[in-house]
Amino acid sequence: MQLIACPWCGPREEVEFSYGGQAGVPYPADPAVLSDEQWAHYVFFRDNPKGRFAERWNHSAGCRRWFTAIRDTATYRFERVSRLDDPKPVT
Amino acid sequence: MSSPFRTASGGRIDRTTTIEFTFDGQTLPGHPGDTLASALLANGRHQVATSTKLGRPRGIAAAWAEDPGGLVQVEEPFPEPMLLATTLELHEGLVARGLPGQGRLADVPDSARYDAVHHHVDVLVVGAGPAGLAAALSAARSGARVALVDEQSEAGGSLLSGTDQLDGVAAPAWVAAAVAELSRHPEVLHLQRTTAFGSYDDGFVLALERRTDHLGAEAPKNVSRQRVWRIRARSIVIATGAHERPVVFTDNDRPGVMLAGAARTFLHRYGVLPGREAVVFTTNDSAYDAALDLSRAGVRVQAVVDARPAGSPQRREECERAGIRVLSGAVVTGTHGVERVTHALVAPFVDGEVGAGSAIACDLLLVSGGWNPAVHLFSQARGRLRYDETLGAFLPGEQVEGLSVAGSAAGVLDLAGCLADGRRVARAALSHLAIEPGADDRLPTAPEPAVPAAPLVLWRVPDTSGAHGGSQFVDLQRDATVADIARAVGAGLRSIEHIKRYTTIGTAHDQGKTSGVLTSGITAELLGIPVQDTGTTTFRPPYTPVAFAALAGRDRGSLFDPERTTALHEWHVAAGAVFEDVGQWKRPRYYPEPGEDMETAVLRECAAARTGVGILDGSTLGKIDVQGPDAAVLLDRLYTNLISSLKVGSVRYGVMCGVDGMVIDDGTVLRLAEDRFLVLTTTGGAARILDWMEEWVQTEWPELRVHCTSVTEQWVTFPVVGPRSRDVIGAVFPQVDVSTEAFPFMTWRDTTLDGVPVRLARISFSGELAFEVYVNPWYAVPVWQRLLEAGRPYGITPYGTETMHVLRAEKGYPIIGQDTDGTVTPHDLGMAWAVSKKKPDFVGKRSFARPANQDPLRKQLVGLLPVDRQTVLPEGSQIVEFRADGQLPPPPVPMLGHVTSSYRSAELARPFALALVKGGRERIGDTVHVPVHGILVPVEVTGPVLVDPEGARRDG
Amino acid sequence: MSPRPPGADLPEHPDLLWRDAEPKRAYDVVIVGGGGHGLATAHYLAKNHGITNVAVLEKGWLAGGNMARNTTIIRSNYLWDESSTIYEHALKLWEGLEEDLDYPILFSQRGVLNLAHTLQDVRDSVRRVEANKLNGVDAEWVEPDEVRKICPIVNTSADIRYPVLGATYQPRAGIAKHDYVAWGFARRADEAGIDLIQDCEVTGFATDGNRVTGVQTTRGTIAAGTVALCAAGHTSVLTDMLGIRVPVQSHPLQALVSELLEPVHPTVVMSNAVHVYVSQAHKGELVMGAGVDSYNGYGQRGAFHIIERQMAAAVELFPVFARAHLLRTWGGIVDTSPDASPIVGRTPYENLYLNCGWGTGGFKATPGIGWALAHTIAHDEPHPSVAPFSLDRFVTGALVDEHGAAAVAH
Amino acid sequence: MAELLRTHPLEARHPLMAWTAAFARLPATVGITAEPFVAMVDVRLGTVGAEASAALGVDLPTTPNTWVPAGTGRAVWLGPDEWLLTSTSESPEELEARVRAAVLPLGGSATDVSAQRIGLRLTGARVRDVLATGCSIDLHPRVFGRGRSAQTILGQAGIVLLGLSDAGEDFVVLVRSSFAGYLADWLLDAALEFTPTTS
Repeated sequence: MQLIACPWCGPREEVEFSYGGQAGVPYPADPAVLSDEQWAHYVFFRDNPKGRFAERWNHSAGCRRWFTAIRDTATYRFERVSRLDDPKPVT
Repeated sequence: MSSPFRTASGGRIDRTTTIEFTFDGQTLPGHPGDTLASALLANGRHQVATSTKLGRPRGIAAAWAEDPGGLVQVEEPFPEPMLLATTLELHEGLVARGLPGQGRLADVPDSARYDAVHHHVDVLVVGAGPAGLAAALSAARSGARVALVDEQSEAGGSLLSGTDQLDGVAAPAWVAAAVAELSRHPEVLHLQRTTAFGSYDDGFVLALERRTDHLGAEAPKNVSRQRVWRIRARSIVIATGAHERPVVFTDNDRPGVMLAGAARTFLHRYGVLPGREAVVFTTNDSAYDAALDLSRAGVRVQAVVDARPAGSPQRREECERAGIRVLSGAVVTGTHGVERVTHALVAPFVDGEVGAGSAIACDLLLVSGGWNPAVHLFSQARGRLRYDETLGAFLPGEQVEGLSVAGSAAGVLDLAGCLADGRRVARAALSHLAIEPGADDRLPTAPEPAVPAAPLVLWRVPDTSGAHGGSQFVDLQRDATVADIARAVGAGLRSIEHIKRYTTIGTAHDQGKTSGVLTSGITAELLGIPVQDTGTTTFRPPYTPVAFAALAGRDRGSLFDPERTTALHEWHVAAGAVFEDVGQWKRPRYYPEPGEDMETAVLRECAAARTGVGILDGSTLGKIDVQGPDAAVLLDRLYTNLISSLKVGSVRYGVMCGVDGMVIDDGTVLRLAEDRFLVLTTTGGAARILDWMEEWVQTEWPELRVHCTSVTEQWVTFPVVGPRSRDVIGAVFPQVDVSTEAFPFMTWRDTTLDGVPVRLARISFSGELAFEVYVNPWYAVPVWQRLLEAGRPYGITPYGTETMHVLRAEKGYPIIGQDTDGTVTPHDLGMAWAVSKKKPDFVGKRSFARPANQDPLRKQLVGLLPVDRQTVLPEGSQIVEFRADGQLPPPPVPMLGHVTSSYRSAELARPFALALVKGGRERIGDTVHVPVHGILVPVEVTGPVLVDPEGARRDG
Repeated sequence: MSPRPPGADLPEHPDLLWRDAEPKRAYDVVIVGGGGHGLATAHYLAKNHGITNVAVLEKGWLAGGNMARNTTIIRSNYLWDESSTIYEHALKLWEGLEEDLDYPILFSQRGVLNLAHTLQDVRDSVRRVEANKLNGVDAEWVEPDEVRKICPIVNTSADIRYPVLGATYQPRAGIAKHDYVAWGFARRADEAGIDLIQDCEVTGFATDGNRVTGVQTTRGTIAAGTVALCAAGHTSVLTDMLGIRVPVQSHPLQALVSELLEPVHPTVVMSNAVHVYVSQAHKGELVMGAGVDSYNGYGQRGAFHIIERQMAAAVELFPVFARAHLLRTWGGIVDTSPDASPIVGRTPYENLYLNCGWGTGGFKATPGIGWALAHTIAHDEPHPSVAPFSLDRFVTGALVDEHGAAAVAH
Repeated sequence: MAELLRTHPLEARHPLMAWTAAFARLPATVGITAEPFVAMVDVRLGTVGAEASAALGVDLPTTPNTWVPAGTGRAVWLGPDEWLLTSTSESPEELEARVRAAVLPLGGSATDVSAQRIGLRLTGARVRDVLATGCSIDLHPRVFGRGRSAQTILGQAGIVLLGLSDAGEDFVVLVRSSFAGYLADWLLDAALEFTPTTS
């Protein structure tokens, strides 16, 4: 039951957001050259740390913008949110 | 009727009005302002029930939510299981009974209303006792937005249970003035009968307001019975007070054994004497107040038994002046009595050893082992607790952002201290929020606190009965004793969580309000480790039980989940449609005529579409407007087939896959302009596919100049289907040349109808000549009616989803989500033709190259024809190899696939099915078996297109 | 004394459960994670394979993770052959577990109803029932009037938002008492001489080439011949230490319980569309699971709006629950995999075995996976029932897609 | 069936017509009326400035969660590059064409969404209380006065909420048309508490 600070709309209830998992997993430039294993890692494998995690969130019931958050998966606390056009957040 | 234990005067009850209530079949009197517990005690009734496991009599042992004894079942006005007599406000017509173990649910639905309200404040104060009122006043005087919630029927908390004076007036009068002041601040919300039951992240507190039960028959029907307040507070002050802690001794569970502070509450607040002859057993000073007040009220206090070697010199003097005997260095070792305590067994207690004792007659045994701050909300918000050796209690051990604890909840146990602490904490919160405090923010003058003698931390009195703690009750609700804890420790358990599970202590209705800390203390004692190391079990919401219906709120019945409807919904209802739930949409499934069942109706509707003309409300299809110079680039990346080569004015069918290469959606794409497309999705896929597009555009390809906008409700869509559809469309839209040459298959045209823009498209999901009519839904009803009118000469027949499914299945068109299940590729569907070989990449393409995708035994979409030409295979049926003997072998039987769609076909005059079958395309012509109700039905595997495989009909 | 009232009949635990073992320097097998799976694996290592030089390392208290937090539903009516094989193996073991463990685990085969509310639910249900029958798993499709006979309090009226169109029914399914199960396994393992070591958190691994040689813990380094990870939601924390990537995500999953109630609910009811799964446990409390929180979380707590939605669904389907009370809520950490099936078997380290990704299915699999993992460790070869659940399937694409099988309707 | 088949003139029909009587029975403190149909266009534009203002004839608001009057209608912020423009003087086609022509050269797009949502006007001293039963936005007049807007959730429906008065007694709720019936029922249910009962 968190308040999540949409970088545009400000703090809104958690129910207005949808989760997009790990941030910074770009679509491969040329999937055709990847091995099956490399491709599998893109499709299925995501980090799952206990602690700080750079994630993608979407303010789906509001402005519908995707943004990046640094959140602690143990405490659930959001440390920082940033727009996608902000410089890449560092964990 | 009179109540023998009611005082002659005093208390907060309304003596001018008498309420009759029924308990265990007996009709008894009480007054407004009573709880069920106070009314029972006023009538001399202590025992409420017998215990769950041992069947021992149990009574009222406390005055509010911490009471472990007085569980009741309410029978009228509406059955409600397991409520505490101490928190149940008396009202006319209340019928209740004592509850031995399990509550009873009503067997009829609860018609009461429940709702929820969001509320936002600067400062939320939980608890309207001295600390909470002081905090709320300070916060209110600043002009801040404040909420004060308190679980009791009126504000005041402990101030209503004593004889203190504030600002020179009796405390309740000061409380009334404080409440009046709060009501004058426009930004203050003050709620009584409202229990804050959960505290969560970012200043979120849930509180349950009980709004109508206390009104009895007067309760308005249009007001919710209970309301969940969802409060977002920038700062929270927890002033929830403290629960008095018992001391465990042998047979400490008898009715008449009561916490000392509770007796004061019953006396001062409710005008009830909880007994005639009392013994008071204490380890600290606070119980002396109970002894003195009861004595003044006419109770014969036989003795104050103080476990401390020197007792409390000051309080002893007061008692002696009042003629009360004080036994210091003594303990209560046990009790006599069955349904009510008759004697307290009192013995000297020196250096932890119990000496020879004697019995003192009493019908009331008051106990105080100190105070446990009510840290539940603090702990729920992940505040860490620390054990305080002096108090023998767990206190808030750290600061939690936005959350502070004041008064006795923080371990401050004197009135002046609580008031000052409340104000201090509130002002600190204001300061943190950069809110200036109010000008006249003074504290009331409170009595000088006496300097108390140090309390003794005593969890249990050594058992001299020979029962080894077997009758020393720790958790009265679970009948769990010191002996049970000892057994748990003896079994090898060390963790307090294991002890809880072994003994079941703390798992009952009160969730360990009185037993939790005792268990930690006794366990630590048995293990010989510090209490801090034992810790407590985790505090979890809710603080007190909350009815399911209260949490369901208004999301019940027709509001349980939104019903989405199209602009034609009322027409469908009037036409007698039978509806199907498709996601949240209500879609007509078929339109039975009088006497028709579904099969007959669908055969009729299908025949109309195949031989005349039918019309469908297809408005639920998802629609996305994709605009911008790179619109085609985006669609090329998301569809498996090429979209960019589509000409303006034309339409193409496309398939979308996830990155794993599995089909996620399909539909048609209309190119409206070089830089503009109208994308149609499945009904269920609409929101998902728009999100999917947005996600790719925003997160992966922000360089693309393209925008996607949902227009699902901007257009209604009416497929007009069948060989006579051209006549209908031609009649309604005479400006349009509907000839095949001028308006070929898979193209669209814009026109108008009486000045209203209309888009027509030649798209067919049935194989028949068909036109889709798109129009603004404002005009849905008249346009639909124009089409019906024009179709009347041809017997135009509205049809629903069932007929739509039959028609498309006859043509082998899959429904994503019915004929696919997330494990199916376009190739599996026989749609390799829809997978571009020209495009270097599109979402999902790489996954097609994985080893499992090359497996020749992948399941492929095929048609099935039951050989008997009779059996409609149940959808979902499994398919097995043909068995010459017609018998299923014993399990496990290898499966070839399953039936995804199955219908009776008017056109084929036989049933048919679509199925996913391992290596299915290689098996066309084979006969396989489908077990149906224990019989193996032979079916022939065919290609998926069973009607008009040449496509001769699409142009009419 | 008055006759024993209802709700008083929970059997007592034994007087001796397990030694509070101190770690030795080395073991043949070290199992990381003292939950149900770890304890069951230890038991079957000893019982089936005579391997007893085993330590089970638990960072907190034994069986204090998901084993203490689940809703205790046991069933084997899964769609795919691979899934129903392992869960049915487990169910057969459940049927003899009370004797095997000599512990009153209160396994109650009261049946499970999985309700269907949409036509697609019906298709998926029939598909699963037919597959179950062919796999030898007891299953049947029941119409609404039969649903009402099996569980009279289910709202089977046609005028609710999502009417019950029928259900799948597995009569052999049921519930058990989770602590009793865990403690039964623990006591047996302890009796066999296996060390159950609590408050022993793994902080790292010692490796030599492609072998794990030992486990570093808050109670010292422990050498190991074979290591098995049975850490559920914390698996990634361990595999990160080893540099192995595993496609699991840890999510909060909440559950809740009511006060003790007179018997009203004789079976177990699950509904995906109207999200509910509920049973009435032995003492009379309603035990319910809520939805999975969407985000990754190790906090053993979730958001309350999920509970509220759960309550709405419960009251919708069971109108008589309106005035039952929520007594306690809690959360566990479920390790979910991309295809909603477990990941069991080999890892890049030749003597390290993985067991994770059970999502919401872990409890019901307990004896089955314990048996199969013990076999795998003892024979250094995946037991046939877990072979399809290799990590490798995400590379080849040969998923066991229990997710896909529950695809949304069109 | 004859009535169902009767030909009608092409008159716009409001999806909440069937709720008119129920709305009319509400007391003034919780007034609900269906807004007449207006033209609405969803505008997407990467950057706004003088050029856009000149072309559109309105300064699109760049402060999130606000709206401004725009001609006969409103310009509502929906996102950092998205607005809802409404007009009561143009037809949907006219509005889309005009706006599209204005923003296309600036790299923008415009889509007619006139029927995508319907509007409900909520007026009266207690409408804030009605909204608060299902809307988590802080609606205190100091926070959500005239000119404020929010895309959020009301009950279980996504909405665009517009503040029309600084007294917190006048709001417009825009809701997807297919949810209109649900939301109307939901609002009536919420208003029940403030509706005098006959008993």
